[in-house]
Amino acid sequence: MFKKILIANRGEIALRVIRACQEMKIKTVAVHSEADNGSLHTRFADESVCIGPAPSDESYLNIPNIISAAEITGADAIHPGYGFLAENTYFAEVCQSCNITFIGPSKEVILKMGDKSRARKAMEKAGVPIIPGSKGTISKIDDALKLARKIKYPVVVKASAGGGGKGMRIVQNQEGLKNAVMTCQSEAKAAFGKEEVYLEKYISKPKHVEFQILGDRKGNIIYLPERDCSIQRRHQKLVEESPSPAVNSKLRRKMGHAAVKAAKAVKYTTVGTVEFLLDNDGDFYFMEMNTRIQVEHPVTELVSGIDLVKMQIKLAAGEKLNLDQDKIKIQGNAIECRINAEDPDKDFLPCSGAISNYILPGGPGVRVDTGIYPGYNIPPFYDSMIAKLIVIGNNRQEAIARMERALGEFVIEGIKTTIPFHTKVMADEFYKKGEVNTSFIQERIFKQG
Amino acid sequence: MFKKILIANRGEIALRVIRACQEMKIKTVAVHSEADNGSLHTRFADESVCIGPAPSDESYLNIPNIISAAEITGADAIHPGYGFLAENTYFAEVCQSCNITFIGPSKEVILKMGDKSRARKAMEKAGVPIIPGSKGTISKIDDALKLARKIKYPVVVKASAGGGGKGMRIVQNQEGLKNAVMTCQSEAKAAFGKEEVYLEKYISKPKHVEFQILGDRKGNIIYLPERDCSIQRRHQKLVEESPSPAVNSKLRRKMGHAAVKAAKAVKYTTVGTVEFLLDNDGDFYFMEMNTRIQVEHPVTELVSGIDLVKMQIKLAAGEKLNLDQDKIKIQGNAIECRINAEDPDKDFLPCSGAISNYILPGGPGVRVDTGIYPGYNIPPFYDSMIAKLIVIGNNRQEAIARMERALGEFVIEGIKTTIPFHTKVMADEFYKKGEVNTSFIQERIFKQG
Amino acid sequence: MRKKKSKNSSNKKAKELVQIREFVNLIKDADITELIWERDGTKISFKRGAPNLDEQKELAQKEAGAYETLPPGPKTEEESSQQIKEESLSFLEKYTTIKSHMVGTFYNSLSEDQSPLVKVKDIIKPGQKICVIEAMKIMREISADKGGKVVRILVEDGHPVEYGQDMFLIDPYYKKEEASKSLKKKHK
Amino acid sequence: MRKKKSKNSSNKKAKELVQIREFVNLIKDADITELIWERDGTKISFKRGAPNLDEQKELAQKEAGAYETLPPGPKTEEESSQQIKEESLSFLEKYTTIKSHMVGTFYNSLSEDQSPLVKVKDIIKPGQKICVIEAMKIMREISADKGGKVVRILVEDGHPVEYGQDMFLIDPYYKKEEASKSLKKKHK
Repeated sequence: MFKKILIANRGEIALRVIRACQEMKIKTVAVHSEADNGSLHTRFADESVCIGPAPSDESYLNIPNIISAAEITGADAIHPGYGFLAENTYFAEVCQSCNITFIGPSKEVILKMGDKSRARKAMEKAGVPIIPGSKGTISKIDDALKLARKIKYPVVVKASAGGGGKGMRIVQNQEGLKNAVMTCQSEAKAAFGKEEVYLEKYISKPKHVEFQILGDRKGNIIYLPERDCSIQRRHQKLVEESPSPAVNSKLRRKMGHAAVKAAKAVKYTTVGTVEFLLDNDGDFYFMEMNTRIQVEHPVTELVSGIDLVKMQIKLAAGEKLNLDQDKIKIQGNAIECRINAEDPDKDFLPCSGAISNYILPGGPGVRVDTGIYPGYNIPPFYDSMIAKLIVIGNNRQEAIARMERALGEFVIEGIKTTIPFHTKVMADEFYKKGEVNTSFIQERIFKQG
Repeated sequence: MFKKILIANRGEIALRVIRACQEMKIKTVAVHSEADNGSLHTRFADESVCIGPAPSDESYLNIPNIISAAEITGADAIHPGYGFLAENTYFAEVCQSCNITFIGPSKEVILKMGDKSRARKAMEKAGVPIIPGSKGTISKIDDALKLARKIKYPVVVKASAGGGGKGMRIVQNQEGLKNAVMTCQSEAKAAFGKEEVYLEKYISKPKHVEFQILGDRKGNIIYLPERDCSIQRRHQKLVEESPSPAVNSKLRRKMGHAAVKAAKAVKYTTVGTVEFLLDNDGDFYFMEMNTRIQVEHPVTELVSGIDLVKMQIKLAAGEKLNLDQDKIKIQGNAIECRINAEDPDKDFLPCSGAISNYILPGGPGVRVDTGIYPGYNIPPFYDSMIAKLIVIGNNRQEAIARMERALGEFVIEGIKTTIPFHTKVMADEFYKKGEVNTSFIQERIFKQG
Repeated sequence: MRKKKSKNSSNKKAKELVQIREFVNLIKDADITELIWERDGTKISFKRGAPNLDEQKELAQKEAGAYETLPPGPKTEEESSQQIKEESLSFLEKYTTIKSHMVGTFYNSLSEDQSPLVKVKDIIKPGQKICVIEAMKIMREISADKGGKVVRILVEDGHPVEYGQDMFLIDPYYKKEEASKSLKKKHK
Repeated sequence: MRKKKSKNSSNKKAKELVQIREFVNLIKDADITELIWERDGTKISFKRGAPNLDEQKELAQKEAGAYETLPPGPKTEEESSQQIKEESLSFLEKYTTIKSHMVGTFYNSLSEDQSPLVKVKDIIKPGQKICVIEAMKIMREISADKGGKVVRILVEDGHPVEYGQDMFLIDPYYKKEEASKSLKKKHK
């Protein structure tokens, strides 16, 4: 096992890793920018090293200073947390060359899974369902019609050179397809100079369902109960829960096996997440794989009883995965709300400043992961997520009621937060019924006014 | 179900009940003394009523004002918490006569179990093991010798009129008994005017093991995994855990059944606790029954996954117990440390005053039940317990490591607390091995200096 | 049984008054020149320092005419709390209150068909019966623990009171002449 | 590879110095007459107000003789932090520091067999090589970003430095005459 781990991160995730290390009796080194001097992760770690000024590219992304900090403190491993350098192949490589264990996958695996089109090809090869579509561009309308019949309507015609919704046509039936291909081609030519278009199945209001997987160096890989992260705003997850109200035990097994297949395809040896889109027919499609610990990992910890960060550290140290797929049980329902220092009434404008009154929720089934404390001054340089409020209940209804009551107890004054926004989500009738998809926030919360 | 519950208590247990009610969508009324104006339980409840000045006998024990508070707010039930009026038969009676449900057992059950000698007789009749001894006083030395041979040495000779260790002689063998009876008789005559003595088996360094039981009005009664509360200082519990390191599954079943038998003997219809002394041979003896929710209930909640306060409210409302004894599982190991505003270096002298810096521990497996907050001023009028820190781990070792790290994160400045004391307990080698009994604090912690 | 009103509607006003009085005491004793308090849309701000002469004059005028402009009976909650805020602070400082020492339902008369024991502008003496509080179905007659002129009755008939709640706003320094004047009027 | 010392032993002293300097600035700018700071057994207390004449005189004497009484080299941690605390505040106020802009291991010379680049009492100029910092196995020569007389070297040879850590305590206002005196001595 490692003697000393340097945590190349800040805020709640740095604390999360320090907590795991302390419980495992591993020494810790915090690194921090000048803006984070005296923040909780520096106080709770055994040692701390200042690695640069406030802006992250000069501190938390400053690879030479982070590696030097590991060297001068004698750390034998680095935990990258999420964000910052967590999926940086160069950083993983430098760690390796300096004989410091990077707690995460190898550079090669990050590379393979980081590139979406490479990942898609690898998954297709491994037999993991991907969104069906044309292999390359389509030129003949007959080919398009044939393919569309095969993958079923609605389909979407996309310009190869497009992106972010530009040069895109959703087609509901055969009649519209010919026209759509032609329009899209001419639009694409006008906009991007290339008339190449391709065809893909259109997934309407999908659910975002992801599987936590764990792998070791012997090739053992298991999946844990899924997380539903459909509640998003502009592709930013806001609320996560486990298990998903849209997944029954049969579908769970099917998707879980697909997730394991995906991980086996790249010989995955640590914790990771396979993200799927799930449509209304119960069909699911590989979206991407995240090769790090995720923000929403606590919901899985609560329902599975497994400490994922400890597991991640053990696997990185070469330990064998001592969990049996058949013994993984779901103990209740967990929900996480990301509390951001943002003003929900001003288009989620990030806030910084000093926290005046501050009372944390507590009692049964409530977990808070946060780096803030009374009097803390939120610096304007970093991510606006300041706390994660996670609850577990014996069933989904109890979990929601518990989250409502915990949100009501959570006092953060001096800055605006997304607490009132989450209160609205929890009170929503569709949310209570589990009728959520990636359009939920737009359709249910914002439309209410 | 009740529409509105008045909580006749303060501090963390008042908050605990409010939390359960909020999750059950039941309205709450807090009552408070003038000293507790603005404290958390008054802020989190739907309504609050001031019931008197700071001293508890004029406020939290002021039955007319509490009942009036229920009447003016229209509360249909009163939850007494623990302490104060929780085991007050007169209060239970007044509630009944005012058509307000007292959330606890009937006056009759409180009476039966509140009187130790009555309870002992009822238990003996029901076949629950009690500490073996003479039925009444002993006069003939031959009777004493015969009885002692039967119940096995060591035995203790006690003056009937004595108490609290006075007029007591521990006897290790036959030779000492005659002398002890005579000395004890003459001492008793001198001290109390009566020379009556009785004989009882002496339990050396017992463990305090208690069982949470749940009963409904249909006569269904089940037990939950036991709590070990051996770590005490002057009969005050300081650390509690579940399950007990001294109890295996066979003994658990045996003791659990005895607890159910005890509860059935008095037709128990709510939550309660049967306390046993457990000796080194695995023999156990009924000590007493507590007819209320206990301070240490969260450890049971964590290992069983059952919300005891919600259950208590449901049972009081006449709901059927919908739990199956065979389905109760132990999910890991839980430990609770009672954080008191006391100075461990000054013989646990209670402290009052304002809290300056305050940081709560968090992260996985940590629960805090507390009524304090940053800037809170601890009034000098009430119990010194200000917080309960409870952790759960997958095994006892993980739970201890987690408690150590959570105690390390817990910052309460401005007053002295027992946090450093608990840190010592958790670090103790004997504690880690589970070798604890009611003499632990005296022998292991205080002797270390 | 007599008609009771639900809790919470009447004591908000009284609590606000107490709060303002606490602020006045705070600012009086402490070396503070300015204090702003904001919560739930209510804002109270105090300033001290070398007082401006014009302001002082205004204050004196207000004080002089104070009783006359006070509303005699209960008003809607918003109106009267607004009123309290607008009253000058030194004016409030000289008043005192009679508080409840029990929890129960407040009645202003001995029985439903009788007239109120006390009305605004009445002069009350210590020991005089001023209201009835019902608790646990028992009616208890409450006597004044201090005397003075009743400036306002802070609890409405049939409404609940909690321990320590202000029931009557009293002016203990009412002028003797005025007292006799008011008595005369009453007996006309 | 050159010998390194572990972290944590040397920078506590430097951090303490920075802290005291921060307090000085704090008390200088603010309208504070007394400030007491306590943590982990260390207590720093400052007082201000109408200064007593005797105290002022004492201070002036201390300042005048300051350099002479300063220890030339590094001391044990406890000794030197104690020393810093005892130094008069105005004395510390006029000094500045050269900070590290990287994380690594500090060396006072270009290689193990060479003499230190800078010694206490040396006069350094901006741009002059003052130390070497090793990071990721690369030796980097560090130049001074300001000039002055070296009052103290705050990091020991072979010890780690973090970003922003004070390495050299510099007197930018050293007297010219003294400067030449010291130079003469050096070249004897």
